Amino acid sequence: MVKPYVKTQTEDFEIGVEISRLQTGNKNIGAVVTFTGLCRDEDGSLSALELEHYPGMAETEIYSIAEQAIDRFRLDGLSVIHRYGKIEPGENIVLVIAASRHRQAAFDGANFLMDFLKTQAPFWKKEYDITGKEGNWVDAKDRDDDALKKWGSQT
Amino acid sequence: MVKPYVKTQTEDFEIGVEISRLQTGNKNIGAVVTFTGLCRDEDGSLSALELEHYPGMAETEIYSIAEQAIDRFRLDGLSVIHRYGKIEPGENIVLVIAASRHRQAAFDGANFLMDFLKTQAPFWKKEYDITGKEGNWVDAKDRDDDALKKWGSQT
Amino acid sequence: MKLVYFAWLRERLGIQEENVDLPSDVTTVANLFDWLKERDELFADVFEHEAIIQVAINKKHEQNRAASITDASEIALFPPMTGG
Amino acid sequence: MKLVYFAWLRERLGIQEENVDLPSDVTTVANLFDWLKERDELFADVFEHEAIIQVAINKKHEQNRAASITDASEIALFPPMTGG
Repeated sequence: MVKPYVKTQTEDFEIGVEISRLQTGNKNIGAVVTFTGLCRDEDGSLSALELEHYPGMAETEIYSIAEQAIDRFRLDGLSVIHRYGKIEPGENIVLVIAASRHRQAAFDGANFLMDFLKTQAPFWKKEYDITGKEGNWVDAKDRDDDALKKWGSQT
Repeated sequence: MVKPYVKTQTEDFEIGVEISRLQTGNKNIGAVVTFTGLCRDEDGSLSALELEHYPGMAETEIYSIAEQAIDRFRLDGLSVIHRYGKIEPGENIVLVIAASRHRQAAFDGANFLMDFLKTQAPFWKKEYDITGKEGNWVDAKDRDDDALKKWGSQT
Repeated sequence: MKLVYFAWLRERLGIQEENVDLPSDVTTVANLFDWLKERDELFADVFEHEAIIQVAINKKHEQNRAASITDASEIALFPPMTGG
Repeated sequence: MKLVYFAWLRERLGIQEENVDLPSDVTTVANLFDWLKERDELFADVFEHEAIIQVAINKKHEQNRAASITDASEIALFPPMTGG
């Protein structure tokens, strides 16, 4: 079974480079799905998010979710890059890439991973408003818990 | 409502460039999902696919499916690039990018578009085997018709 | 009227496109299939399993075999599409 | 044993991490919460709604409040995670 590629970092990522890394040496991949999560400006009210994470636990938890996704959807490749630190509107926060022979597995693998990252990856987001003032910590959303239900009771 | 970006072309595309095109000027996009369909080597038995298309109809049909996806999933951006001509294993065939505030809409938009492209976009694929000899036209798959059912009776 | 063929229809007929004058009683897609099958043995053969053959009228997919073709300037005939 | 705090717990306590000697009868996650709340007014306040506070033992998420902490070298306390 293929191994996931997992990184947490402050720098941005390049999707093209990351797709190439995943594809190299496998000409039997028929479908690649990427998910990029970005910082929104909340209609102009937000100047930045500060992402705090728990080093060590973050990588381990993501790796474990990624292994489950590979196994469950028979993926031929899976990469996850999660940034931390200060991130401005329009900038990337997270990248998930799922590769498979067939399209539905690639879609499901990336979707599954994102749903679990939302509630299982130890990251927290603090908002800075448009004046640059520190604001609230972003609350966990009930709909993120609900989103997990579509994957059954696993994990 | 945002307009889709649709192209048919022989050249390859660059995903990073295409994502930038979609994002420019909108800092309230929170999720970008890309789907890339690639030519598989079918475990080493295939040397190329030749994609034939119906110029004019191809662009119009894709545009119409894309408009439906934007409307149905409230997307903030949608791009579709479909290549034609001879394509070798490992090369890209099609790219779909869906952008939205929230992740599920972006996933659903890209997924919907791919399901409809499979059976509604006038492209046909001829296989060339590993010796370079012309082979069969790829048959439509029942599972592609089935995939449409998850979107209801629309279209 | 212009008829256009794709994929294995194009290959088996040996024609990419052609201009035809249809008799005045050929007014629907179903009529067109009947007329095509009566042209010669090759056409009869290629259109034998007409149910799977798809039709576009003026570059728009038409699945109703009773649809009128009297306003058509271009009709395309092709196997099930396999895009994506 | 090392205790680590994240996000608003870290901010409100004014502590990122600390080393503590737990009494020998503090053997479960539930015991730990009781002990934390009795330390002082600030801790009592921050851990008042303990049900929403999440726990990781040796960097592994632990949702069972009856779980043993006797083999733990590092326990993290944090609000619900908001990754992705």
